[in-house]
Amino acid sequence: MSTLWLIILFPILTGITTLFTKSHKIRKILLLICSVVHMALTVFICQGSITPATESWFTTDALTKIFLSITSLLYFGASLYALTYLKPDEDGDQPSALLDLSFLRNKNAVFMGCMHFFLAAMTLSIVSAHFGLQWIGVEATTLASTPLIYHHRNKKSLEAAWKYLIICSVGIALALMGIFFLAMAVPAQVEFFTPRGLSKFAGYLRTDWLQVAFIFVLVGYGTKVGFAPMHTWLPDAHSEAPSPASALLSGALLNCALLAILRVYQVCAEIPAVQTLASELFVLFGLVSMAISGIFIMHQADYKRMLAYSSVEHMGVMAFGFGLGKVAVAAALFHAICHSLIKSSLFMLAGNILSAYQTKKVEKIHGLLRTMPVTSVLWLAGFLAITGTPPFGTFMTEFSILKTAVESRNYLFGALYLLFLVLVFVGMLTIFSTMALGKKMTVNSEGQPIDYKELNLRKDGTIYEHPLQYITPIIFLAAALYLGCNIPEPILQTINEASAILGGKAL
Amino acid sequence: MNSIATLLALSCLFLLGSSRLMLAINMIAFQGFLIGILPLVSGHGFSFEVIILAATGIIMKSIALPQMLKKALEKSGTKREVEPYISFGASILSGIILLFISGWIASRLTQDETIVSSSLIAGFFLLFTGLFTIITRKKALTQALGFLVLENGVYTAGLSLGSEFSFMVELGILLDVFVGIFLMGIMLFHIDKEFDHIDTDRFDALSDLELLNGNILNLDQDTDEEEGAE
Amino acid sequence: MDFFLSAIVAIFVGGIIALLTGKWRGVSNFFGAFSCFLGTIFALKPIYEVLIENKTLEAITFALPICSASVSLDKISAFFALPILILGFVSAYFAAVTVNPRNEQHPGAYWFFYNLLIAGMLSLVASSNAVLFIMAWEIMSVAAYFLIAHRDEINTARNAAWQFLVASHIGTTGIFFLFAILISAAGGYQFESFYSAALPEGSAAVIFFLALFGFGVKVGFFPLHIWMPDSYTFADSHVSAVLSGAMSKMGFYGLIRVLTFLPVHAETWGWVLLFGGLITGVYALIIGLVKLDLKKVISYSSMENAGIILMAIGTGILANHWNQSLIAFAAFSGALLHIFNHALSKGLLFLCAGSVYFATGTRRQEQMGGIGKAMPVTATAFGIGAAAISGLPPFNNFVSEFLIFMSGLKAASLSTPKSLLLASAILLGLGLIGGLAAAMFARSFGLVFLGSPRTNKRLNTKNIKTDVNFALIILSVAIVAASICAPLLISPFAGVVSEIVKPLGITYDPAHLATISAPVKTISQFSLAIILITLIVVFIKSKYLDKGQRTDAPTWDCGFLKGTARIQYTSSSFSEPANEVFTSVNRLHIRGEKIKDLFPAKSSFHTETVDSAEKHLFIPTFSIINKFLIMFRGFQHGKLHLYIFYIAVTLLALLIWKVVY
Amino acid sequence: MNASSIIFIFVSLLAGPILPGLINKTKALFGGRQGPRVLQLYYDIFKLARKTPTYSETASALTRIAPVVIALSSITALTLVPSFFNDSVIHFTGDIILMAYLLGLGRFFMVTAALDRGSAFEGMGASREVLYSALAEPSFFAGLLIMIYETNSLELSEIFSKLSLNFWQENPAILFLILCSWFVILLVENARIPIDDPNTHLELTMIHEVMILDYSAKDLALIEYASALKLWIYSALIVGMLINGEIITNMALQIAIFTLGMAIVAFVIGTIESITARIKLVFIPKFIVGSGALAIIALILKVAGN
Repeated sequence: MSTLWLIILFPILTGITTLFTKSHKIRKILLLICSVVHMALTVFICQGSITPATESWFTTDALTKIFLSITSLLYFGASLYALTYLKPDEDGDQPSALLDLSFLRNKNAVFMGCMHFFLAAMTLSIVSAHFGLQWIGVEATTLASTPLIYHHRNKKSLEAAWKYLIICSVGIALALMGIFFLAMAVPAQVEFFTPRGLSKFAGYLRTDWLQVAFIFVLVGYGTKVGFAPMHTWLPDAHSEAPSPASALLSGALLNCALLAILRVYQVCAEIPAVQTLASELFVLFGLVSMAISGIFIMHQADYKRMLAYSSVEHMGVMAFGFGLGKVAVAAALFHAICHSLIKSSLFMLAGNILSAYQTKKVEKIHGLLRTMPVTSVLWLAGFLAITGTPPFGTFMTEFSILKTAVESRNYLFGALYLLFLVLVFVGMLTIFSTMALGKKMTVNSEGQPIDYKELNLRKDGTIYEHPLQYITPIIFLAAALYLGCNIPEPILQTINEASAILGGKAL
Repeated sequence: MNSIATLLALSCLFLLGSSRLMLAINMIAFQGFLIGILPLVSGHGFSFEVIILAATGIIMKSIALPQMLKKALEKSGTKREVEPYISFGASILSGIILLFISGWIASRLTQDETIVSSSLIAGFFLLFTGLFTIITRKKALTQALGFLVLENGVYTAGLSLGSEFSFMVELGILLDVFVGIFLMGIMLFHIDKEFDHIDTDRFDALSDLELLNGNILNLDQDTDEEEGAE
Repeated sequence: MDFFLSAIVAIFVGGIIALLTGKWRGVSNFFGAFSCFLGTIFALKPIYEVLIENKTLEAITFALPICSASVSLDKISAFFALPILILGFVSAYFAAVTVNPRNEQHPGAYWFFYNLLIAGMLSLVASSNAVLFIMAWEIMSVAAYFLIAHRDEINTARNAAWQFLVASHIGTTGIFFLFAILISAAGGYQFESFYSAALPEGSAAVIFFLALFGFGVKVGFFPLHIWMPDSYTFADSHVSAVLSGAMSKMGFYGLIRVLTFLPVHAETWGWVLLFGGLITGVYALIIGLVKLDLKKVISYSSMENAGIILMAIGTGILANHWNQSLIAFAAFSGALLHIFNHALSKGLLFLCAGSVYFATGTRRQEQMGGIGKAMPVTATAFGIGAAAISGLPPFNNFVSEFLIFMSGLKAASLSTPKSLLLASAILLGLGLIGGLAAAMFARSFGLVFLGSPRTNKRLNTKNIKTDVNFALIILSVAIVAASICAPLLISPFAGVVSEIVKPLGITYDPAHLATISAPVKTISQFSLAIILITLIVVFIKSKYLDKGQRTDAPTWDCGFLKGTARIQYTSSSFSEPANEVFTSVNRLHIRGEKIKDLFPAKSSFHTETVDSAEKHLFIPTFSIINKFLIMFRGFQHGKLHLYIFYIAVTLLALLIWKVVY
Repeated sequence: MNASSIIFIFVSLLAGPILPGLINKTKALFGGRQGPRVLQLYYDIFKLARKTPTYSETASALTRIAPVVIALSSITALTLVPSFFNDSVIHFTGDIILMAYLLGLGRFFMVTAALDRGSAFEGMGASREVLYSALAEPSFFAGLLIMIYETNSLELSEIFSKLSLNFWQENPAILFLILCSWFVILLVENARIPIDDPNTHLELTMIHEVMILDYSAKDLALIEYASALKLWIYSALIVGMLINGEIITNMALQIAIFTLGMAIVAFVIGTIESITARIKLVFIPKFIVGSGALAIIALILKVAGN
């Protein structure tokens, strides 16, 4: 039993306690404590002071460090944000016939509890080296996050949650199939069913089974990552989930699933035949995802769905990068960091707008610059960041991915990549400018004049924004900006190690 | 071994053919039982862990889950699957086609193996049947069932490939599946409560069919008319 | 170099201070404008050193995430920094005395983006590294976007900003791609490494045309110009001055910079640039000649000048290809000189338009007239600017156009068919362009400032801002100076030219400088003479000769007494003959109802012309793209079954595609 | 700068206003009338110069400045014209461009000044003037191109001196075409029939005259003089183009031939004015563009020639 269990078990414990606490305040405190402790443990892991006893179950290699720190950071931000986002509500929902447990009455209790479980599941899927264990983790994230999506308990959220549950379960079942095939591919003498364990016996792995395994895993986990055309659950879930949850979903969860694919890819990278197949598939899915997301971001009527599709696009960008190999791998990993920071803050800002205007329709909102100064400025900054405008980090990564594409003479792919990026840019620009610019809004979604009192309006005509609502986005966006200008040495080293693991070059 | 595989296949065909949901659930329970005993007969010997796994598998898949689903069924008051996207006769036909496909794929995959394990074919067939059910049936319940079949398929294939993990992992996998179906069950209640039907084909409130108003690429504008400002 | 960097930093920091002190408008304005002034002062020293003293400043290197970038200032950069600094400073002054921010918003953001734009452009010319270049380019575009969108409560302004950013982003992809090719060929990000890059076969042409596309959007190369008129029109005037005077020049900078990376210039490129430029110029004038909006007219004129400059560059490339170093030299120096001169005069014109706007509250020429009497300084400045931009002696643009003409004449004297084609393109083309430009600006100048007011309510003398006159005077003086001291300007610019062609392994004979500056000397003497004599004679005439029994009378109106101001010629009627001639390009859209029966009811008549490139090329294409995109939206229909179906199909397809076969 | 060029300047400045007189005489001859004196324009100019100008009330300072600039532009342009078959006073590479643009400067001021009075008619003339001259510009340069192409020299005087007669003899077609196009330009720029009728009385049909409706006295004198000089310059160009100075060395002879040539040009203009009616305004652009087409055909012929 290594100390690593702690980082998984602690959230579970706090989660259970949360479920059974009545007071909203204590739950908030628990949430904060959990996230802080998790961060502390993460720091230890990244320092290398916590390492797995045996390499049979867990690993703390560079990949884990990157994704774990992203998750932990995002979770902290999300929990900070959740403090203001969740208004304490007295009435839970009606008791369900099967499980008449008291905590189910309280939406917030369930929500916060599941947040903890969600964290635990994600952490498990990140730190686990054993493929089976990792699969359990990923499946667990689905189970833990379904109640988060269903938090609002209305028809739409129910529909979203159901779709999410079915689609992701199916996908992950396929991934399990893939893992069985992977097990089929390994010779008997392999002691650890982990990436490193298999890499040791690269020579003895069986190509054909490995290929099948990779296809199954890619399609299966790809469903969870949101590669088109398996992405269909993503916009529904992200738009219906409460904003802290959507921030975590697109910022952290997708990365976990991506990591699960990368682990298998790590094995495939050892064998040229499979490696080429894997790269082809990565490029294929990357471009398709970017195309689909571009098409749906253009004319998108719902700004949270727009953000969701943008996640699809960025997952596509990363996949494209992994497929290209070389420097692009490092770039893609770096892109994952930047994307998580930016996208989560965008979701939080979307939450602010939603809670102020009570509508997700783009055309119902304009003149934000005049009503929500801080949020709207960050909103525009986030737009620039997510579309890869310098000096944000995303620019560097997207450009070096393009560079790699051109270097390896994939002119066509490079051109398509740029084309889709432009498509996304135009669509997003339209949406963001429609919302931020223009005259101050006077009518609400129903067309009645807005009662700015209920939006607790200030004297100068701006809506009151609680500091906790925008402190996290400010920090995250600032971080993304800073990463664009200079990557701190330790982060750079970790990224380079990770890309070396995946057979890529250093950034 | 082979007999179990055949039984599994038959149960699938039954599942495809039958419109009555209760029967379908019973079929699933039967499948659960078959898959439960599969590791025992697959000749890996009778270790303690194997027995435990088989027991939990049987309890979960052929007793607990079917019971819950039956509850849900009774509560929703629906008896049978009404017009699926593909009629039952056609479903059976396509089931047979799927059987051929899975046989083909399995043989192609294992062409350099000594034997084409029948349970691998069964696994593929279950998997495809599960997918097929989810795709063609309308009731949310049936989709849950389909998912269960799919899971069974994966499990069977896993067994047939003889790739067994350590005890803990296997247990974890089982647990996950269980919780998954369990959640689906709970949500079935909620769906029933919210929509007072469990037809997922009416689940299309969330779509991207509506466009953002106004011409996105608005190039045409009578600029001479409107005054800009300094 | 430190000075140049500190200039950039000063301007940027000034913008931030202005942003922070935005609550107090005076303070914010002061910091915003003063930092621009300070930056100009700082930056002039290194520019002087590079251009005049031929020093080479050591580059400053710093680290970026994916490479280490360095900034340096060679002659080309220094030259292109000039318009930025001049206009940046003058427009900053103009802004400081006029910026009247929306009441909801403090001017801080405004200054922040203004200074960001200037700083971005300065770092663009200074950057000698691909990544840094693109970063500066994007920052510049974004800052410009926010400046144009400053009046976002107006729909058209929002649309203009939208068009601008979309166009510039689409263009930027070309730049991304060409730099990606260069980087992968050179294996480095620094510009130095590009010179020795081993380009793969045929990629030089790809790079050139990508550059033409990417930078052509910025300079307004036909038909990539459609964003241009609106953006320049709906931005505030001093912003338009900077956009058109400095930012569009960055396009030329990029084009020239990329040309230096390419070892050999194919002949086709020259022809493309030449005739592309010709079409651009003529088209711009045909459309601009019938536009009713003052700032639109000026915007189209900057497109026209872009055409002239492109023609000159094309000539240079062709001449280099034919080893006619003198022609190439004349053409390139003409191009550079024209870039400089155009920046001055275009800035002046836009600022004049701005100060007219304050007085009248409109940009529509139909509603102006007789403003000159109320605003003599503005009128004079506009007159000078108009005469200059239509390339008339004694003003500076004539000198640069003359150099281009000269390269054409020299080409004619080569007496080969190709050279004759080149020569006729330049002589005939420039001749036509010059004539039409004169027509266009005579029209605008006459109808806005001369005659009598067409509507009595428009001009409000209280709104006249006299303190902007300083800015106008500076630029007018600069124009006159530039035309009289043209010979002095040529020698430093010649250095820039030789820097441009150095990578081609071409070195120009120093004698060429003498050859082309000899006529320029004579011309500048002419200019001086004309200006002086005119002043003297006018002085004498008005002082002594016009004395005596003067009986001033109303304008002769053919015996029709009491003619009102309404009978004056309007801008649309002025451009009517031209419209008749070019009607195939700019079809007139007439709205309004016919006058019927004996006692007609009140009827209206309205004519307008749209940019046919926009109407017949872009709107159709974009709507087709729209339809195509919308086709796919059924994909996300909300049916769970089919979502699962996608997954199944994907899986099967991959299995069958990859494994089973 | 040699003696002949100085003389030429003085001669031109003095003799400029004769040409319109000659033209009118010719027209009178054709009309079988006595007609005004040849020196009539001198009398007019002197008469006007003695008077005090009357300005429109709407006129601004531009109205007062414009005549000076217009006159100045013509005079400065004159210094670039080859004196009888020899060098011009000031000659340098591409001086012809400067000449063309100097005349353009005059036109610019003429037009803007016309708009200055806010008249109902003057704008009319202005709008036509700018368009027609803009269209005329290319055909002028096209004609020029051929000569440069032939002579390989970029100075006007040099071009003219190098244009040997036998070049014209060799290809008369080119000669004819260029002559036609340049003559049309002369007519356009100097507002002669069939483009414009200098002594029509209907403002609606005027081009040049309508722009100076509101000028009087000294200003009008300056403008009349300037336009006379302009006519002189264009005629001088045509004469210089046709007759080669190299073969005639004796200066007196040169002057004689030059004067004769100018007289002939004036006579031809007069003839054209008497035998043709002015064409419809709508057709004028086509007319001008057609003349440009002639020049371009000549160009093509030339290229095809070698």
